[in-house]
Amino acid sequence: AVTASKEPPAAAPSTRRLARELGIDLRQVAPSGPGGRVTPEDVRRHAELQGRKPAAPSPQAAVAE
Amino acid sequence: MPRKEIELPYRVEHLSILNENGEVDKSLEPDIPESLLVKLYRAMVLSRKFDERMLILQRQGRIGTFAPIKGQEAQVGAVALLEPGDWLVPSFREMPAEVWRGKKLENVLLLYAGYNEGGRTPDDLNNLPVSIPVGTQTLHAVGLAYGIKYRKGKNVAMAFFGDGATSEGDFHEALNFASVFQVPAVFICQNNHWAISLPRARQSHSKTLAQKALAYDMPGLQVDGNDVLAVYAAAKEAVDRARAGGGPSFIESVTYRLSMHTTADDPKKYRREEEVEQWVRRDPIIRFEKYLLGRGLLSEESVAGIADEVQAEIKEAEERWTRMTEKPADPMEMFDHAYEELPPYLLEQKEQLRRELDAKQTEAN
Amino acid sequence: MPRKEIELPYRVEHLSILNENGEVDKSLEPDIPESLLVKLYRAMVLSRKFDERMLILQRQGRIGTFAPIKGQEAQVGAVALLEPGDWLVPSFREMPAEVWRGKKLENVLLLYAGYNEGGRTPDDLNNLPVSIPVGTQTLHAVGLAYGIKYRKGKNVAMAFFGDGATSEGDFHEALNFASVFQVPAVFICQNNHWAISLPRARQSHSKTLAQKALAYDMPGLQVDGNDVLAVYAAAKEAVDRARAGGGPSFIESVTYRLSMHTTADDPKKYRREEEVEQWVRRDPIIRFEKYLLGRGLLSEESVAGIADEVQAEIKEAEERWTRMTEKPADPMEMFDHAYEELPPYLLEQKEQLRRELDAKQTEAN
Amino acid sequence: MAKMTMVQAINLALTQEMEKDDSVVVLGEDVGVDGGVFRVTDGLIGKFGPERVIDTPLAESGIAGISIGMAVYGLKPVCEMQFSGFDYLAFHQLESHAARLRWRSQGRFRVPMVMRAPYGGGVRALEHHSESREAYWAHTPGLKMVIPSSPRNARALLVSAIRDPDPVVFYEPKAVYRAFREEVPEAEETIPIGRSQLVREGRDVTLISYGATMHPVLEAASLLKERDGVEAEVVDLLTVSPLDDSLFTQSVKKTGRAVLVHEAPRSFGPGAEIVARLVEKSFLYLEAPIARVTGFDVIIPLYQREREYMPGTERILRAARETLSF
Amino acid sequence: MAKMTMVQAINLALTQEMEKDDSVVVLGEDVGVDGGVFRVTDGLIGKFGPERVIDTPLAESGIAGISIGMAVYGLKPVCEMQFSGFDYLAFHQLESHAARLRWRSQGRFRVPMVMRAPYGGGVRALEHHSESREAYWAHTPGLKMVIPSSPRNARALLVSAIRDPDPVVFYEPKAVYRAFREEVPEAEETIPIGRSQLVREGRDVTLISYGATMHPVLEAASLLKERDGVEAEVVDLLTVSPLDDSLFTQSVKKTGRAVLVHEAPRSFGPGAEIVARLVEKSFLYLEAPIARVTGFDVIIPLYQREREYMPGTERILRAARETLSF
Ligand SMILES: Cc1ncc(C[n+]2csc(CCOP(=O)(O)OP(=O)(O)O)c2C)c(N)n1
Ligand SMILES: Cc1ncc(C[n+]2csc(CCOP(=O)(O)OP(=O)(O)O)c2C)c(N)n1
Ligand SMILES: [Mg+2]
Ligand SMILES: [Mg+2]
Ligand SMILES: [Mg+2]
Repeated sequence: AVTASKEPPAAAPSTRRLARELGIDLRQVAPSGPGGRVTPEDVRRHAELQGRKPAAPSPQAAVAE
Repeated sequence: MPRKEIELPYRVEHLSILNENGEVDKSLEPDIPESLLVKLYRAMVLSRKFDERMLILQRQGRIGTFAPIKGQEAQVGAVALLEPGDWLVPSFREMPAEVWRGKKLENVLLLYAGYNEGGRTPDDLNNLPVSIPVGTQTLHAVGLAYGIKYRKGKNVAMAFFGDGATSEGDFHEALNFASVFQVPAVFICQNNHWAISLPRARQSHSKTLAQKALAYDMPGLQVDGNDVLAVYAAAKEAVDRARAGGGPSFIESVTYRLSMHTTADDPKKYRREEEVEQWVRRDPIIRFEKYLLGRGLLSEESVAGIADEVQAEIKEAEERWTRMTEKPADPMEMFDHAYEELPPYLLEQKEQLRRELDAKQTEAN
Repeated sequence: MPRKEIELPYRVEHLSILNENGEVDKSLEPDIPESLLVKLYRAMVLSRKFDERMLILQRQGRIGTFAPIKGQEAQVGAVALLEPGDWLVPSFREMPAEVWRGKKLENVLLLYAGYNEGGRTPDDLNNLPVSIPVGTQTLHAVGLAYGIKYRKGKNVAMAFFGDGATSEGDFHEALNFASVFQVPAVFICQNNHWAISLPRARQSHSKTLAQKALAYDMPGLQVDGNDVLAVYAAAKEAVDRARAGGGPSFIESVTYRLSMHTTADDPKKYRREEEVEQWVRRDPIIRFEKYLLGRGLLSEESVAGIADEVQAEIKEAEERWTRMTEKPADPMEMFDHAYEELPPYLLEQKEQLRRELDAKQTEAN
Repeated sequence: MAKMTMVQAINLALTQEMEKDDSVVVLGEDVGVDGGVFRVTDGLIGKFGPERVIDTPLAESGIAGISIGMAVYGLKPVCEMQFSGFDYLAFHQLESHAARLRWRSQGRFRVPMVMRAPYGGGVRALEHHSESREAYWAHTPGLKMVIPSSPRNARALLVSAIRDPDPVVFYEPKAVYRAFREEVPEAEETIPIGRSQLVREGRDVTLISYGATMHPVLEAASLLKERDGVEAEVVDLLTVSPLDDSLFTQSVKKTGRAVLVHEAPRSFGPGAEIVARLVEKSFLYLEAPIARVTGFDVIIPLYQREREYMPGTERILRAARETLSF
Repeated sequence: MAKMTMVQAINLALTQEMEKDDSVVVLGEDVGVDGGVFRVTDGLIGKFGPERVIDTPLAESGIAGISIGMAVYGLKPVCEMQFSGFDYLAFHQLESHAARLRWRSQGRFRVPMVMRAPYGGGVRALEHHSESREAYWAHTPGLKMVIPSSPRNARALLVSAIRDPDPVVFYEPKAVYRAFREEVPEAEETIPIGRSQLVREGRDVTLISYGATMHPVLEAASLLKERDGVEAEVVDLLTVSPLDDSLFTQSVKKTGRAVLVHEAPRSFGPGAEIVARLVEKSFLYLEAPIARVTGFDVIIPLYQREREYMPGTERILRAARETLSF
C-alpha cells in the first residue's frame, strides 16, 4: 500500500476525472507513468485493489494507452 | 530656367466684424434675422450659466471631470448655419454647439457624472457624440460628407476641434481627403490659445493656423472667434460653398479658454493672470450684448429676463438629471450596445455579472 | 475690423538650372568642384545600370520584389551635401542615395533576395536602413536632428520620401515637430508623380507639394528633380541653413518614376505610354552628360570608360553576393538582434528550432 | 459554379454585394484603376465607377476614419489596407471609434464597415508584408475578426461581413490568394460570423486553426492518418473573434488532445485564448498539454528564413505526435 | 528612505537617472511646465531645462517617432503618452520601428527608449482614460512591457527600463498613483526586467497578477486566510513581456490551482498566455481549471458602472473559492 504523500501527484486532468468518478484519492495511487505520473491504468488498478468496480475504459482512454 | 515664385490660388485672410466694444463694421455685418440674433445671445448665456453651474457641481463631487467652455460661446454662430440633416462632429469642448443642436442639458450632466446614457444625442438631429481622442473625429466628418456627396444630398458636415488638434496626423489626413474628394465639409478650429499647458505658439511654428489650409489648396479663413457675427459670417461662407458643391473650407476661430482645461487642471501652473484678463475684456457675450442693446434687440429687462429663463431651464434640467440618477445605474447595461447582437461569450459574461449581482443582493438581504 | 490679408513669411519658389538639353542658367549654376561633378555623374550611371541589372535578376527569380529607381538618379545631388556624421533617413527608393553613402551593392542584393543581412548599413556612416511604411521615417529624422541640436553638433538629418508620403499623418507631424523645435532636418520629397497607381494630382488637391511647408512656416522649395545641379543647389541651401542653426527645410523634388512601382506592378494598368515618353526626354543622366561634355569634364571616351567601370563594379558585387548566398541562410539567425539579450522564452524557442533543424538534418542523412 | 481562386471569390462577393446594394462602396490605396495590388478589386471601378470604388490618398488612418464616417452616414464601406502590416496606422480609428460608436451613442449610430487586409507570409515579400497580428483586433471589444481559409468560405464570409451591422476586420491569407481553386457557387452563399466549422472528423486529436495554416494542418491530418493511423479532427475557426468555442471544446472532450496552429507570434497570441477556453470548458477531458504550433516571438524574417519561421506541416506533425504520445 | 506615492517614486527615478546621465530626456504632452497631468514629471523642467524636459505638440505618433530617432542617435528618451488610451495613435511607430530597428539594421542601431503611460480604471475618468490594453504590446516581438504595482517597484523598474538597451513600454497603474505610500530608498535600486516576484507564500492556490489589480489580489489572499484558512501564494509579474513563467509554473506545481487577475478584457488578454504557459509547463499538476478574473469583453463603462466591470476583491475571492472547491 502507498502512504498518502504530501507532494501533489502528477496526473493529467483526464486522469483526475477518472479518479473523481471512482472516488479515489490520487495521492494513494502508485504512479507508473513517465516521470512518476499517475496514469489512468494506475487509477483503475488501484480501484480494483480497493475492491471498487472499475469503470469501463472510455474510448479516448483506450487510444491514449 | 529661373528661380521663380509659384502663384497659389488662395491667400489667408482675417475676419472681424464686431469689436470688443460692441462696435460693428457695417460693411461686413451679416444679414441675420433679428429673432436669430436674440436666439444666439440666449444660447450663449445659457452655455455660460450652465458651464458655471457644472463647475459647482463638479466641485461638490456630483459630476466628474469635465471641460469648461467659458469664453468659447460664440461657437454657436457656426452651428446656427446647420439644418437638422446636417452633421455636427464635435470634440469635447462644444457643449454650446451641442446644446444649440438639441442635446439635452441633463444628458450633458449624465455624461460627466459617469453614465453611459449621457452619450445619447438627439434622435432627430445628426450630431455625433463627444469625441475625446484629439483630432481623430475630423476624419469622420469627411466620411459623412462623402456620404452626402455620394447621395447627392445638400447637407454638410461640420467638425470642431482645437488648436492642439491641428498637430495630429489625422487632422492633416482629414483636410487632405476632404480637398481631394471635394466633399461638403467645414472644419472649424477653435483656437483657444492653449492645449492644456501648451501655448498656441508652441503647438505650431506657423503664424496662423488658418494658413494650414494652403497645404491643401483649401480656402482658409481666420476669424475673431469671440465675435459671433464674424463666426456666423465665416461659417455661412463655408457652409454655402459646401452646399453649392464648392468643397471643404477651413476656419480658424481665434478665441480663448477663460477657465481651466478640465476640472483636473490648474492653469496657474502655466499661464499668467494678465493674459486671461486681457481676454476677459474680449468676452464674446458682453460685446454681443452691447451690440444687441445698441440695435434695440435687447433691453435691460430682456437681458435680465433671459438670465432668469436660462437659470430656470438649467434648474429644471438638473432636477430631471437628479431624478434620473436617484437609482444607481444598472451595471448590466455595460453589455448593451457592444454589438447589435451579443455573441455567446458575451452572453456568458453577462450571465456571470448577473449571478454576481444576484449573489451580492442575496448577501445584502 | 476689416477683412484683411495676412502676410506670411514665406513664398514658394521653383528652381531649375539645367534644362532638358543640358543648357545651364549661368546665374544659378552652383559652384561644384569638377571632381564632384564627375563623381555625381558616375554615381547616377552606376545607379541606372545597377537598377537595370536588378530587374534582370528579379525576372530570373534570383531576387524578389524590389522598387526600381530609374529616372530618379539625380537624388545623389542631395546626399552629396552630407558629411559622414550626417544622417541619411531613406525610404525604399533611395538606392542611389544609399549607395552614394557607402551602402554595398551586395547588401542591396541581399536585402531583395530575402536575407536579413541586407539590412546592414555601413558602420562608419550614419545611414538608417530602408524604411517601408510610407512616411513614417520622417519622424526619425526629426528625432535624430533633435539629438544633434541637443548635443550642439553641426550635423544634419536628411529624410527622403515620396509624393504619396505627404498624405500620411506622420509626414505632417514630422514637419510640425521639426519646425517647432527648429532642428537641423532636411525633408526631401521625391515627387515622382505616382504613388503606385495614384497620380500626384489625386494625392493632394494642392498645386504643389512644396507649398505644404507653408503650413509650418518652413522654407519650402520646388526643384526640378531631374536636374542634379538644381537638386544640389536646393539641398545645399537647406543643409547650410540647418548647419547654421536656421532650422528645417522642405524640398519638393519633381522627378518621375520611369519604371514600374515595384517588380510586382504593371504601370500599363494606370498610366499612358506618352506620359512616360515625355519624361524619358527629361532623363536626368542625359542632360547632365551633355552639360559635362559641354564643359569638357567628360569626353566620349570617359563616358564609355565610366560605363565599363560601373559594369565591372556591378559584376564584382554580384559575384560577392553570389558567394555570400551559396550556402543557405542559417535560420537560427532569425533570433539574433531581436533583443540585446534573448529572454528565456526566446532561448526556449531558439532551442526548439535548433532541435527541429537537427531532426531534419538527421532525417536527411 | 465555377472554379475560382480566393482572389476571384472575394471579387465575386464584392461585385454581387455592390450590385445588390448601392450603399456598398470600396475604398483604399490602388483599389480602383489598378484593381488592387493583388487584383482583388479588379474590374470593380469599370462596373461601379470611381465614386463607389475609390482610390484614396496614401493614409491608412484617413481610409479607416472616413470609412467610419461613411458607415455612420449609412453606407457600407469596405476599405482595404494594402497589407495588414500597415493597418497599425489606423489602429486608433478602429479601437477608439469603429469599435465604440454604437456603444458611445447608446445605439443611435452603427458602424457597418469592413476593413479588409491581406495578411501572412509565404509570398517572398519585403519587410512588413508577411505579418499575422490578428490578435490585436481579436482583443479589441467592439470589433469582429474574420479569417477565411479557402475561396468558397472567403466569399461567403465576406458577404456576411459586409452585411454585418458592426465593424469587421477581414484578414485574407495572401498565401492562399492564388494557391488553388475551388468551386464557388454563383448564387448567394453566406457563412455566419462567429461560427467555426468541423472540416475533418476524427477521435484521436483535435487540430485547430484558421486562415493560411489550415492547409498545412489538413496536410498534417492526412499524413497522421496515412503514416500513423491516427484520426485527427480538424476545426477551422473562420472567425477569430467572437471566438466560437463550442465546437472545439466539444471536440477535445472527445479526443482529449489538441494542437493549435497559427502563424502569429506565440506569446499572447490567438492560440493562448484557445488554450484558455479549453481549460475552462474541457478541463477534465485533457489528456495531454495543448500544443501551440505558431510563429516564433521574433519579427518574421525576410523570405530566405521564412519557411523555418512558419508553422509548416512537419512542425504540426511533430507536435501532434508529441501530444499523442504524451 | 522616505514614504512616497507612486507618482513621487517615478519622479525620483526620472530625477536620479537624469542627474546621472545627460542622455536621458523626457518628452510628451504637458510634461514640462505643467509637470504632467498627473504631476509625474513635476519639477523636472526646473532642474533640467526645456531641452531635456520637452513639451511637445499634441501628436502621439510624433512623440513616439521622434523618440525613436533620439534613441537611435544615442539619447535615452522617456516619452509619455498622456493616457494609455491614446497610445494607439503611436502604435505603428512602436510596432514598425521601435521594435524592429535593432533587427532591421542587424544590430547596428538600438532603440533604448521608454514609453510611459498611465493605464487602468478606478479614477472616475472620461472615456478612453481607463483602458488596460497591455496585451497589444506584450504580443509585439521586439518590445518589452512592464507594469509596476507599488511605489518602490515602480521606481526600481523604471530605472531598469531607462537603462535597458531595448524599447520598453511602461504602464503605470493610475489607480495606484496616489493610493498609498511606501518606503522608497534614496539610494539606487533596480529590479531586473523580465523577472516576476513572489509576494506571498502559500500552498493551496496561486494568485497571479500585476499592476493595479495586485491590491485586490492581496486583499483577497488575506481574506482567504482569515475567512477560509486557505493559504494563497501570490505572484506579481512586474514584467508582462518577456513573461517570466518560471515562478508561477513552479508555484502551480505545488498548489495545483491558479487564479489570474487583470483589468484588461478577458478574450485574447494577458491571462490567456499565462494559462497557456501553465498548461505547457505545469500540466500534470493542475487540479482545477485555471480561473481568469478580468475585465469583461466590452468597452470599459463610464465610472458609474466601473466597479462592476473591474476585477475586485469579491470577484477574486469567488473565483479562488470555486477553484479550490473544484
Ligand atoms: C489623441 C489624444 N491625445 C491626448 C489627449 C489628452 N488631451 C485631452 S485635451 C488635450 C488638449 C487639447 O487641446 P486643443 O486641441 O487645443 O483643445 P482644447 O482642449 O483647447 O479645447 C489633450 C492633450 C487626448 N484627449 N487625445
Ligand atoms: C504605410 C504604408 N502604406 C502602404 C504601403 C504600400 N505602398 C508601398 S509604396 C506605396 C506608394 C508610395 O508612393 P510614394 O510615397 O509616392 O513613393 P514612391 O513609391 O513613388 O517612391 C504604397 C502605397 C506602405 N509601404 N506603407
Ligand atoms: Mg497617424
Ligand atoms: Mg486649445
Ligand atoms: Mg511617388
